[in-house]
Amino acid sequence: MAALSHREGAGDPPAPSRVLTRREVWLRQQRRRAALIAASSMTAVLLAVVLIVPRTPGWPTVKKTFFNGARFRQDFPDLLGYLWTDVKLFLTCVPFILIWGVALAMMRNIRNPALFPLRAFAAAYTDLFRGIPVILTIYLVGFGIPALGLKGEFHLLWFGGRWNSAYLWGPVALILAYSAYVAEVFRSGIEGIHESQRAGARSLGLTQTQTMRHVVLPQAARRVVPPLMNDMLSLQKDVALLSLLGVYELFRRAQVIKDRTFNYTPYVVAAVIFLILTIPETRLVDWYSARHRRRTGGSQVA
Amino acid sequence: MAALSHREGAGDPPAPSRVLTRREVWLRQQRRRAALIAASSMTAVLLAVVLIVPRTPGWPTVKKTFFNGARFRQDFPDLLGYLWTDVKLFLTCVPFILIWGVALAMMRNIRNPALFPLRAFAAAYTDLFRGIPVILTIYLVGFGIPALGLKGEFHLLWFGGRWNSAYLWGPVALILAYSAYVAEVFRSGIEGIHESQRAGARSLGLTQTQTMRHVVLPQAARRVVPPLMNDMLSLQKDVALLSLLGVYELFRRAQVIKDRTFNYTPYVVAAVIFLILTIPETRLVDWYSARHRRRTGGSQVA
Amino acid sequence: MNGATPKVEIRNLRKSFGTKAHRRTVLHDICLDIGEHEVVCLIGASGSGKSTMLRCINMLEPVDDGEIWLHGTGGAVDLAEPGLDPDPIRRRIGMVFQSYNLFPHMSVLRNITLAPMKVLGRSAGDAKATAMHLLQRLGLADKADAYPDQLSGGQQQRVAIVRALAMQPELMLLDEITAALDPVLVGEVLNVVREMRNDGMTMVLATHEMGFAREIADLVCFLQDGVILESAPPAQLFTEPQHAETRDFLARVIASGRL
Amino acid sequence: MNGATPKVEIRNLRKSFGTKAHRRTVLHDICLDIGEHEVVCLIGASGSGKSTMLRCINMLEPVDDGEIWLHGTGGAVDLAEPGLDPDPIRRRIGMVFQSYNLFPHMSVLRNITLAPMKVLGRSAGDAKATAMHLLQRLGLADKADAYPDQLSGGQQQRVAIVRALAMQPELMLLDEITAALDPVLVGEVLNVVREMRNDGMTMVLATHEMGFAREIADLVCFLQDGVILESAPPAQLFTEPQHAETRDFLARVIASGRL
Amino acid sequence: GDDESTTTTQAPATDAPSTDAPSTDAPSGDAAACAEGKTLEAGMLTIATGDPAYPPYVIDDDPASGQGFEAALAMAVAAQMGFEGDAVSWVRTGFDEAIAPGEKTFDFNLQQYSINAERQQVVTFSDPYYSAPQAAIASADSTLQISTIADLKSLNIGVAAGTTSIDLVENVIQPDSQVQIFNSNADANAALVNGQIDILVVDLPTALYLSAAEFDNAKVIGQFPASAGSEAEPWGMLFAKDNPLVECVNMALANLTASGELATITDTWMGEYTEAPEISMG
Ligand SMILES: Nc1ncnc2c1ncn2[C@@H]1O[C@H](COP(=O)(O)OP(=O)(O)OP(=O)(O)O)[C@@H](O)[C@H]1O
Ligand SMILES: Nc1ncnc2c1ncn2[C@@H]1O[C@H](COP(=O)(O)OP(=O)(O)OP(=O)(O)O)[C@@H](O)[C@H]1O
Ligand SMILES: [Mg+2]
Ligand SMILES: [Mg+2]
Repeated sequence: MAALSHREGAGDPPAPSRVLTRREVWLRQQRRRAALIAASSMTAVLLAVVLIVPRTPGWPTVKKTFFNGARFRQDFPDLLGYLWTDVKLFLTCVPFILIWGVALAMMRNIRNPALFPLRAFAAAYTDLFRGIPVILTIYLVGFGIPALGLKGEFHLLWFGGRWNSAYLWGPVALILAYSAYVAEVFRSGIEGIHESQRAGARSLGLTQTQTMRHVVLPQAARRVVPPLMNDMLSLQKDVALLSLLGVYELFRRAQVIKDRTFNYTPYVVAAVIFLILTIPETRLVDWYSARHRRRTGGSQVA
Repeated sequence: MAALSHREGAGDPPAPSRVLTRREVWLRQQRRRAALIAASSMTAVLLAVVLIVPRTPGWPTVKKTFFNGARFRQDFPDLLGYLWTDVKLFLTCVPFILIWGVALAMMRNIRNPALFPLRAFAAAYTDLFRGIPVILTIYLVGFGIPALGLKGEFHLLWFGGRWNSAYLWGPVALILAYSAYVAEVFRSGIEGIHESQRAGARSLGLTQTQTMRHVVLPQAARRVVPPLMNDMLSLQKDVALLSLLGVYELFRRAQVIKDRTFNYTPYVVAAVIFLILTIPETRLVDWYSARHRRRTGGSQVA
Repeated sequence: MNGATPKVEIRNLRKSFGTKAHRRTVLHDICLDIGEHEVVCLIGASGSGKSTMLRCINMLEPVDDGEIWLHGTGGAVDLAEPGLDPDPIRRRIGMVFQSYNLFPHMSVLRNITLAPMKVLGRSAGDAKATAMHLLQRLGLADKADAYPDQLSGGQQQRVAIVRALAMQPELMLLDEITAALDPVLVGEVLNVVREMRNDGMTMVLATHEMGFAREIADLVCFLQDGVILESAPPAQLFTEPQHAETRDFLARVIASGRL
Repeated sequence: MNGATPKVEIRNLRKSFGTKAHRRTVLHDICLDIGEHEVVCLIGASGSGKSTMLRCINMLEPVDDGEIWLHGTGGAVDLAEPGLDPDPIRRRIGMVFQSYNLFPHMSVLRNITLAPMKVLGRSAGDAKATAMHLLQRLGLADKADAYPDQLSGGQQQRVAIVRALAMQPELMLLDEITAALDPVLVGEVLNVVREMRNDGMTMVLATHEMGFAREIADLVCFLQDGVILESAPPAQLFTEPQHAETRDFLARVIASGRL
Repeated sequence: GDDESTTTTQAPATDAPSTDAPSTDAPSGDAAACAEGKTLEAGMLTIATGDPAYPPYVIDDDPASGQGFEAALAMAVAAQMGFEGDAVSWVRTGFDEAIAPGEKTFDFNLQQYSINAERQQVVTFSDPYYSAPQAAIASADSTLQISTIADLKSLNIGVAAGTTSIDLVENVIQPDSQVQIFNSNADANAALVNGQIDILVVDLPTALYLSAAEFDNAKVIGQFPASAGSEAEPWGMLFAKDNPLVECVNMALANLTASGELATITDTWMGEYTEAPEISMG
């Protein structure tokens, strides 16, 4: 049998303007095909929607009550004016939720048998606050605690007021509830890191905390980005629940307009505003994760 | 220097009634200490609550409106009677959500460049339905689609009725929304499985589907149990949102009682019922995951 | 030695890693014929591209350019052809990875029987019997119900070998399959490889154990920086290397007492 | 050879795995003295307990019973004492794992400099200089910015070695550190190990390379089924083994051409 | 979470005539002197209503204008207590904000809250100022022929949350399929238009308002007779529990009754909202 071996230079051959390889040609074809499929299926779906929906008997009503152009133009700037309240509430809650959530996740991961009570506490906490509907937590904390008749003032970032303010207990309720969800997300991430990573870190003399901070959590956090985004997106919308406590925000505003006009267009407007807010977020996070994976990862199986 | 080696039998020494080793003594001590800490901290917290809370000026009111014994006894069986509606709705949605969620997650994981449109579709879908508040999805689907004026009947498990029924479009709205969340949870699980696992499976001749089914998904599913439970618990409570469409279920019932009596005890009852339902679930799932980890895992780092 | 008909013909294989901006070619225009029922050993420094070459043959890495013809029942296919369905090919090719790639959620037995059952359609009983026989042979019968994370390094490696063997492929790609094994087991694996060859299997091995290569190979290829510098039967390559670089490598191997 | 003062004294070490119902003891009443500045090699069949023993010395596995005395600045500590804080101990002990355990989210350089910076408080510049020097020495300078998953097996193993070396521990535990290396690199690692010993480090190596053990060890321990059957300087153990089992193992090693 | 009702609360069914004055023997006196120093903010009366507030109770969702039954009544009461013009401030509350225990953001709240014993344990009500019968509406193109309550039994019936219409449906009509409760009149109306419910039960003034030209998609089927009134629960103004201001408001109401001003306001705003065919008990 024959065995051949060529050597055309040890370094990389310079290739300023070369003929495409078979693979490159194929990749181009595939991309073109993909574009074609995408375009044609999009067109088909759009056509179907555009042709069928207006033929349904109720379309004029739906158009008037859900996709009312005049209302849209009027409500969009109106509702936008209330967005800042949601954003402020959201931004107030997020850091507390993340910190407390990570802390709870780490408590559940404690292995020292003497610290079992901490672990049990964290488990009980997550069970409790995931078990109770968020809305009930908001009711119980947001109406129950102020009803105790506390006196005084509070100041928290951009919010301030009396001790029974909805701007205090509302965020507290959300933090209590969402930290339980976020804790479980982080726990799944932490438990997903192979034990050998801990062994590697601890063998180098890193303490338990350093191991968490530099080795386990960074890997865990990256893995749980999608479910964490789930919770952040839910939170962004659940701040609207604080309207129960009297916070007047975007969603409440939409509701008021709807109840006044019997027209659902403000809800569509609210949905559009939320989408304008969230889609760039999710795209950015996705892009960032994909880039990190590409940079640090090995080869992908074809 | 000296080196010693004893051999006291190649097999395991039988140890029917032996003296405790140092480690066993220590473990016992630690457990006793843990129990002590747990007991004392619990007592301290309980004492604090029991002593402080009743001294607040508003406690009598809070007790009467949130923790009203007479109402509790009356509302508990009443509300329990409405639980079955929630459970039915939940059980109807879950299989669809899981199947559609996994399917979406797998679409996002497609690597064939020609199938890029599917991937883009799945990404757009999750972006859309995570971006819109669930409640808006329910409004838009639950009131919007029936408004198109469809005629006919439907039958789905235990539900049946007219084509504009809340029992049809309500679950559809929840499935649309929650499958987006669940898809992202599964995606994080799938992406967390190291590429070498795929390589191992594909090299054995397993197809893409078989690799997913037997190698990737089982590992992914186990890792994402906590965030998946998050979503299942949220769903269990969000079926209450279908009351917006007129479904008369537990939470709505609690509201009706509250609205009639201005007393929040029915909400506390609802919370208790949800906890009775969910805590055994979470404990069971946790126990099962821990057992699996113990059975298949290597040693844990001390 | 034998094998006038080639099993695999590699022609001008080129493979690179990295992004457009930072591209590093790790296999340069590799040409190699692997005869039917032959054992070909790839030797060379760490990082010279041995594993990458095996992965390319198994279609696990898309190649940049070149051809890899696999001959067998039903004619020849070019594994480097983009868009080729890999599944029917891969069931004819077995692979043992340098990092084992066992499935941690399955017991040893299930790791081994999964593919025979799902891909070849073997019955559970059949698959188990084959698996237990092979496990027995490599001294692992008592670990059938253990999980990969509960095994020692050498035990994991043996499970990986058994998993690939259980598929009874035409062509076997073996990446450093003796690295974690004790010398006694290395001898046993050597025997297994010999038997497989006699049963008609073709094999490509990447190995650092020159002794192993010398004993078993029909052809030894010396890789350096992604280039096959020299390939010859072991008797020739180890005693009269043609290339200055090969001589140098072997000299340093001998100097460090490893040949 | 030398080392009248022991660095590590292992007394009646016992270690088992599994649940109460399915308990398997993998180390039986191990007794061993490791002299200061000595190199002790653990040899034995795959699964005999070498890695487990190293992990016990590094407090990564809780031991069932026995004592492991570590001598050094500030007296002796018993590593087997339950509840002992492992952190100050572990920074005195380095370990290279059989499976490397590199951190996949960090570049090679960061893998190496993390512990010197966080544990020893080295400056970034210092840590980087040490790391680059060691990487250079093992032929990896151009991989400093790569990530573990982008490295070949042997490259990963070298990074693991460098990571442990960069901590300059008193005691080094090395688990099969040459398994994935080519013979030339094995020679280089041998040199590094020799230098480290001359610099005063104590080392325990688990290895399957008898040649390696013979060249470098002050003491070779032969493990079988979790028992140290025999321990002696290599000259003695490899030529006049006392135990029938040792003789048998060595005979089979020789028969398979691996000594 | 649930999207809690923020709607106006509807009135209970009752056969009490709309002219029924507060049945109180509270002494008429100087309500202004009484209110001195008892309001949330000195010199200022804070009145709450729903968001939005519907006609005929508040016209154009603008209570400060004093247009609409409750708006006009509240302004008259305020005037009695010495608060005129800028001294009256209107706020909006959701249902829960209004009823939750603890401090309130208003002196009193009126949005058709019906008085019952249980509620009175948590909040304090003024003397009643009105009560309205319940009525049923159907979508404009409905062909339903309803003459007796028995005709309703087989229908899908909807109500709005926070109303006592629920009691009427559950206790008197007792329909075959479960009552459907919606968060607001708007949602219930949408369900009615979609055919998800056949009829909607609300208080008669609201029913007449909903069937008015503005939305043009509902018509009144009929009002329920007095004998169907599950419990006659007239409407009162809502105060924080044991708020001393209630005395003064009651005093003002008594004065307004005595002077006939209450009857005038009622006639002005509610006069055209009392006419509808009656559904017989069958
Ligand atoms: N996914 C990847 N991304 C970037 N570079 C890679 C990747 N995989 C391998 N390489 C590089 O390609 C070269 C060849 O790697 P390969 O694994 O084939 O070496 P090898 O000959 O098997 O070495 P060893 O004997 O150490 O296993 C190495 O320099 C390695 O760093
Ligand atoms: N976490 C674990 N759970 C159960 N058994 C284990 C675990 N770790 C190791 N073992 C078992 O303990 C025994 C000794 O394992 P160890 O890793 O120490 O072997 P070794 O001598 O290093 O072998 P090798 O040369 O193959 O690396 C093996 O039989 C192994 O299966
Ligand atoms: Mg390799
Ligand atoms: Mg080992």
